[in-house]
Amino acid sequence: MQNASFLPVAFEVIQLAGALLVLLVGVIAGKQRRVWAPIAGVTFLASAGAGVLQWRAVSEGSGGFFFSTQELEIMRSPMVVMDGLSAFAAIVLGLVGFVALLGSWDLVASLGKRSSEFVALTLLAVAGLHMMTVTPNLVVIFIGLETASISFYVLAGFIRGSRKSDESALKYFLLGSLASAMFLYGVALTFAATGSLSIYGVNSIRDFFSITIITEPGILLAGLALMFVGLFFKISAAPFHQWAPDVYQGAPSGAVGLMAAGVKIAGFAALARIFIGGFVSQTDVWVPIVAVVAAISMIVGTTMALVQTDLKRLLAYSGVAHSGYLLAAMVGGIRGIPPMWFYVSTYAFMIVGAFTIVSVVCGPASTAAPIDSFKGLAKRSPEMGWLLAIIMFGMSGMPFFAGFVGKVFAFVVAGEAGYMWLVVIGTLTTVVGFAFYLRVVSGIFSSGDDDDREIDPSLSARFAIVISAVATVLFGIVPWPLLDVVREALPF
Amino acid sequence: MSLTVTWFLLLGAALFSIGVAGVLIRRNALVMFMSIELMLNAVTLTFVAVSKDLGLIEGQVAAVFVMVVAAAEVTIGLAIIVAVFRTRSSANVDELAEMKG
Amino acid sequence: MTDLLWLVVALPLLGAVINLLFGKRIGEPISGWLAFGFVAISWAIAVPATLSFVTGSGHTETIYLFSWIPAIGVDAAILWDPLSALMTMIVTGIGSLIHLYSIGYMRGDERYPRFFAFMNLFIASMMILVLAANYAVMFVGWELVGLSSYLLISFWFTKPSAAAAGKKAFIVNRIGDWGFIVALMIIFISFGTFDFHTVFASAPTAITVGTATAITLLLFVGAAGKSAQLPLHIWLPDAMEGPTPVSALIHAATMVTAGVFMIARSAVLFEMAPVAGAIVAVVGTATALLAALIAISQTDIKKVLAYSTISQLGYMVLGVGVGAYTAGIFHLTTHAFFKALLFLGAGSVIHAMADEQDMRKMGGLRKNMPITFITMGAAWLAISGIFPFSGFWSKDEILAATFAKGGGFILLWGVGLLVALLTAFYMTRLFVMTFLGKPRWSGDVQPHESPATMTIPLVVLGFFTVSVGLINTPVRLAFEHFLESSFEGVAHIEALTFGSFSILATVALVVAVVGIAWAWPKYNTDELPAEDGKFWQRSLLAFGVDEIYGRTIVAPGKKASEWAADSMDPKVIDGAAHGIGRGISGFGSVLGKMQTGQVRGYAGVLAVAGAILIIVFVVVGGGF
Amino acid sequence: MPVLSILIVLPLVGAIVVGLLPRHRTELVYPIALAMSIPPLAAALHILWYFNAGDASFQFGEHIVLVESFGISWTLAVDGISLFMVVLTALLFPISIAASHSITDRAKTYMVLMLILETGVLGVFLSLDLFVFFAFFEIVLIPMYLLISMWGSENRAYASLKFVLFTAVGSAFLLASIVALGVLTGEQLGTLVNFDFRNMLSVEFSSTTELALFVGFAIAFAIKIPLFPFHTWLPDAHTEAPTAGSVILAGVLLKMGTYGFLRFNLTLFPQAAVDLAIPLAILGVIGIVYGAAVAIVQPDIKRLIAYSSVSHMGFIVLGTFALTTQGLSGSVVLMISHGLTTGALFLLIGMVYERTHTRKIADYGGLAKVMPVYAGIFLFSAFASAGLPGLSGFIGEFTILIGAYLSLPVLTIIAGSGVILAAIYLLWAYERVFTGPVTNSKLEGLKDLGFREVAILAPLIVLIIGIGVYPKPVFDRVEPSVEIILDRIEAETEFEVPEFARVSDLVDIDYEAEREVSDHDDGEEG
Repeated sequence: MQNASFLPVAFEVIQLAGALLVLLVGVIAGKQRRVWAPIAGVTFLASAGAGVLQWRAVSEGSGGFFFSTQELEIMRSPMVVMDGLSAFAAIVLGLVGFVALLGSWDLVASLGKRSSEFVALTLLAVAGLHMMTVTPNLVVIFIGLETASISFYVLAGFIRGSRKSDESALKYFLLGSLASAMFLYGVALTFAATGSLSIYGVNSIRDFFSITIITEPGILLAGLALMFVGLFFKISAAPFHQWAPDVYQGAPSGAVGLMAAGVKIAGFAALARIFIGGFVSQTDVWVPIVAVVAAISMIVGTTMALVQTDLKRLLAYSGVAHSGYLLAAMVGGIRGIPPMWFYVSTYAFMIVGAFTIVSVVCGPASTAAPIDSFKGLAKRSPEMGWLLAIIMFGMSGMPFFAGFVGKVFAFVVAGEAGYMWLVVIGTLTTVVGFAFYLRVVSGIFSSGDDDDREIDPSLSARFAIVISAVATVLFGIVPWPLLDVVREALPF
Repeated sequence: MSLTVTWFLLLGAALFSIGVAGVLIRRNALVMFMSIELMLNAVTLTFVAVSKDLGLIEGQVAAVFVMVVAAAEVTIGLAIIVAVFRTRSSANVDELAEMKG
Repeated sequence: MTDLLWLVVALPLLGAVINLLFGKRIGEPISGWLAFGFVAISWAIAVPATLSFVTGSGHTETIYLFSWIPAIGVDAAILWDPLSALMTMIVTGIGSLIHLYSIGYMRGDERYPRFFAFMNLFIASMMILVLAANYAVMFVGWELVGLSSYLLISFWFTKPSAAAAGKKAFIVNRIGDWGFIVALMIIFISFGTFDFHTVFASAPTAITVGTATAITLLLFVGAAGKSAQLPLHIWLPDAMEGPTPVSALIHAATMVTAGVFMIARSAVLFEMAPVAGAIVAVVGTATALLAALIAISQTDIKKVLAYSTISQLGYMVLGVGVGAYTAGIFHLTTHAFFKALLFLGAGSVIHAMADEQDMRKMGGLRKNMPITFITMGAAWLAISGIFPFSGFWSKDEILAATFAKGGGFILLWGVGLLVALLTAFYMTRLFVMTFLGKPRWSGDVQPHESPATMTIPLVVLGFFTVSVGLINTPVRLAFEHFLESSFEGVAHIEALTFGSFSILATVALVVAVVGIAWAWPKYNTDELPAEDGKFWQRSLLAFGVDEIYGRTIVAPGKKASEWAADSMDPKVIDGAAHGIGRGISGFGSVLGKMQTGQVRGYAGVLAVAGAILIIVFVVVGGGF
Repeated sequence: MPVLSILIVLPLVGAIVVGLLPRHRTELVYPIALAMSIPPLAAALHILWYFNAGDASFQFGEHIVLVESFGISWTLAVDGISLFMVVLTALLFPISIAASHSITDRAKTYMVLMLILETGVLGVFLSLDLFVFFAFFEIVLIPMYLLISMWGSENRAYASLKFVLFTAVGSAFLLASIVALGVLTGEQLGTLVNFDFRNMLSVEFSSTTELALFVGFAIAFAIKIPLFPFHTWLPDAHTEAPTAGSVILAGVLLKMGTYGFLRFNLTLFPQAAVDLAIPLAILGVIGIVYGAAVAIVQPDIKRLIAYSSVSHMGFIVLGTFALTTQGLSGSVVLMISHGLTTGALFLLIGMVYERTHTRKIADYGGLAKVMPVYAGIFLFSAFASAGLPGLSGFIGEFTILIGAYLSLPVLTIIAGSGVILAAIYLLWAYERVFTGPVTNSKLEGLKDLGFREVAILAPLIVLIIGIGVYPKPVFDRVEPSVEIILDRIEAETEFEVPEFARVSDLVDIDYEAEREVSDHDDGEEG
């Protein structure tokens, strides 16, 4: 083990430690949730802090590859890489995790004894998510993916005795496992083709031996395709998205935010890591295909969202569309990574904020959120009404809200790559998006007749929503600080 | 006709496909899950075969990891299936369609 | 002298603004006197500058005021030549008399200051029209007189008919204005300027006869609107809904003659387009005839005068159409006096009869209103064309010029004579029914002579009605010399010999006398003759022109608008938009059908999509 | 001093100040919001005053690179075209805010939205970076959407959504075109992407690319204007919007479309502009006639004025695509004028609506008897809208008609019929609302306009007359800017502007010489 150091894996270590501590304290302290609240919070913030340290180290030039298994540097089969991509992912995941935990605190509070499990799973999931971004080794990516997924399966079904929650968990589990298996088979085929589990393997081996051991290029391509399938599934790109609405709807509202946000962050970071940072020579193959998937996602996501009557499902479908826009950024290759980061990190805050509001309005354990229940929200709670409106505007891609910058930059890089047709589809589906986001906004400001109970969200939920909304507006009006940062958030 | 690695790869592919078919065809959640386990085993087979063929250790390490992950999935999966069975007293996934559209 | 001419426009405008803003505070008689004062001062300012033309010391000049629309090279500028001087005199002169008259006539009206504000606005607008040094500024005046006309016709807006009449006047005028605007477009594309001097100077070389014909015909469309020529004559009779001084000033003496003035102003262009001139002449004659035929049956005293005005305008248009610009303008001048007098006299009668306008309920007013009776008598003889009243001279000149053109114009001359006969007939009918015979009014009406502010203008106008014709007789062509420089470069019609002129004049005079002799005994009876033949009925309804327009233009137009508003917009355009929306959500619903909720279905899609992805990857990547 | 940035930020500062007012001090909202709308006006007047007339180039320029890797910069400047749009915006906002006295429900939010809207609109007219331009172009939707959907009348949900979706469809094409254009510009510059308007001028396109981009821009602006057949959102939006919303919508938001045509379509894509001038002018003319015809039969006075806007905006499009100096500068003048006259009309309708709560023409009659001052001002505005000479509308329409005839004679003759139809719908509406006897007992005893209401209308009236009587200062500033558009079109394409289509072509009238000639003639005769 050369280059062994704590920092590159600090995020995972802190998260795991935090998770263990929470479980331990949970056993000891029983129902005293207040005890682990600070532990979990500190864990997330410490993880984000570790991310900042990683970022500093990277910008000082001490990033690089760690935990290599081979002496031969050129073979490069390191287990961990510390670069802009992983460091930024750490920061974002830490912060999003923190905010999401705040947002789900109402749910945690209602869980009683099991709440420590919930928090620990959250911490574990985020650890797994970051693991997907921090390694060039495909198997480690798989392990991270499974760590996160398995945690999420449980979180989705966390409400005991709820038919919908169970259904959600089982669907997520069966389909998720299927997709994971496909991803893993992709890894195996890639291994078969290149003889390496590293994303750099295919190139480095070729460089070193001046020959290729790839006997059948089809095997490598099939492997890549299967890895795409697995990741497309995770980021819920159409047509691999069908699980998302059902799972989001059935899962407790307080838990969905993290599921939706975290998987997107890690999924896209992993896509960027594997296909933009790694298999460079296959770019010509996957770019047009990703463009097509992006287009399908945009179209399917927006049109389906248009006909939804449940806000959770609507957000799920809109997430499909957002994946489409993010994939449009991917089409731009390395140039697309900063827009992708900007987009996905702001989206993460928005979606966490949105689901937190859902959990505030419809209850943290709710498995349904009819849009009608948001009618007259501004009257019941002007604050919540406006915050939801801001988040909706942000998601719809209105300028001076964060969604705009990411989306348009994604279009720009797609345009640069020559995919103008994708840009046109993107802008047009954005309009369809206005239709359903504004339907929600209309409802907020209309005079709701049946329900005028005042809504008084808990401090933590309020805090989570306000942070999301502030981020939405702030990065919309003053995007450059974040843009400057994400410009460096690239894989090696 | 010697037993080259290609045969193992083909066997892996066949097992994987059978697994996928199982997921698609069977209605029982438990059997579906077993099909997924079959897929994972197909992967393991592929890993090991390639690893042996190329004389690399990674593939075998990967195989071990896959088994661990599969084990983890089993525990969670069974728990979920049991939970579903409790609320619906059925593990038939076709009845599991309250949420759609 | 000419340096102050801008005040001729500015003063009435100032008067209008003052009365509009502070009229209520100024109060009843003073605001009227104020308005009168502004117009009178305008007149006074213009007098010396006009006299300089008479004495021969004046010369045509253009006074630049300021650059108005630089993009099309339009400056606010005044063209001061004999023609505009004459018009200025008529407008401000008769205008101030009518202002004076109105001070008494409008007494007690609750919107008294407003009335004078509008009147002043009219004078200012008319002066812009008259003094304009280019077509664009002329068009400004052209439109603004339309505005004042609208405001004044519907002055008593609580009467729906008055409001409708004002609207009708403005809209019909706008139809004419469309022609004017198109003419302006062609003028600009041909000359690059609207300046009269430049246009007329370069017209013979710059444009073809075809272009000139187009311009002049379109200008005539505008003139037809303003001067109530066929087929746009329908607004003028309705315009009588306005207060009578308005009818006198705007719808008899000044504004309606703007069309004639405009044609005279564009004489150079009309000279280049003989076809257009002929069409103008024919339309003028037809208008004169039709209006006269309608006038003979009307029972409303103002309606008679209104149709008579249309008829006389037809004469003027005939005059300028045949190229007798001086004659046309001469008739314009004389008509301004006697028609204003007729209207003011009619107003005086209406005033005295407690707002009764039906001549069948008048009669025998001679004794009650001697001044009105005498002055109106003069006007009656003038319009009928009796020697030596002013109408005789001017009408004759037009008829003579028409005759002199020869060819088909002889026919027009014949129709003109017929109109002269009819004119004499219906004016006699009016005069006799009103002032002679037995009183037919009910007991509670106490007719009385009007106050001095009203009778003084009558007398002054009466004086001119008698005398003004003498300024241009075949013996002494002062008027023609006066206007000479305005019609420079326009070919003169070959003057008839004195002998043939005398013969024509005699014929006309005989016709007029016949007309009077025919009508006098018919109506100077105790019992009014029954006028209930088919002809009379149709004539009374103005031959149903309004109704025809309503059926053929207004109703289909409204139907088309309604179709657009009720079908095109909501059904076709919005229908398409909604259709797209429905299409998208329909597509969403169809996709939603695939979202069955069945895990196995999802897994199937996942597997199939994955398989497709593998195949595509391998194919695109060249794996096969 | 970055005047333009200050101008853009001032309303936003105002919005923040209003937003921070304590919740219970509702009585402060109106005066503070009004006060906060004055500084932008002052800044706009400052710009107007120090603007160098006769200078065709962009003035008061500011340029700060925002995102270098994406070629985005904060580039602001005014020229003769945007100058007046900015001043119009800065003027109409204080007026609309002043006219919103009756808004008591969530007044603070309302005022904040108004001020944010102002920032957005100013940004549209000042930005020369297309990315920033688009951001402002699009952001305007939100406050307007909320204004309609929160303070609108019965059918507001439908109308506000229709407004957003129609416009957003256009924006979709606009954004795609801007992205493509930015990429092309970047390629030309050797960087990756660039959105600076000034750099775009040097881009060479293939003819299909140019056509596609032109169409992309044109769809967006055509919907915004709105050009037939994209106009159906406008009547609904106007009808449902609160008074101030209608004023701003008609006064400045629609101008964003015509401004976009002038600034971007004509300048960036000269060849396509020449090729597509006639189809677009045809749509403009259809709009003129169609809008006016539909206006005639509208039963709702606000809808009527909305359709009249369609008609007027058709004139502007016709003038724009006539590609003559007169047409273009007339378009700019008509944009200003339409903002003033239609603004005044909507304010007036709002004032009477506050009293009667009905917009149905049939509910009125004889109003002039009850509210004479109101009737007078209404009639004045109606005539100004109908293009009465001496008022601002005429200057624009007349200049457009004269200028458009030079290149599109047949269309212009048809367009001329718009003046007839305008008289019909306005006067007929006036007749039904104001004249005749008072038929509706609800109208009796209505109070005439008060001092505050007259004061709100006064600046508009003064400007309508001022521009109508002496428009030269406007033309002096607009003409150089539109002439360089034509210069560019002539340089880039084979198009040649017709004779007299430039001010320098016009016949110079020498009044002194005329006098001498006449003297000479007189002398000869004498």
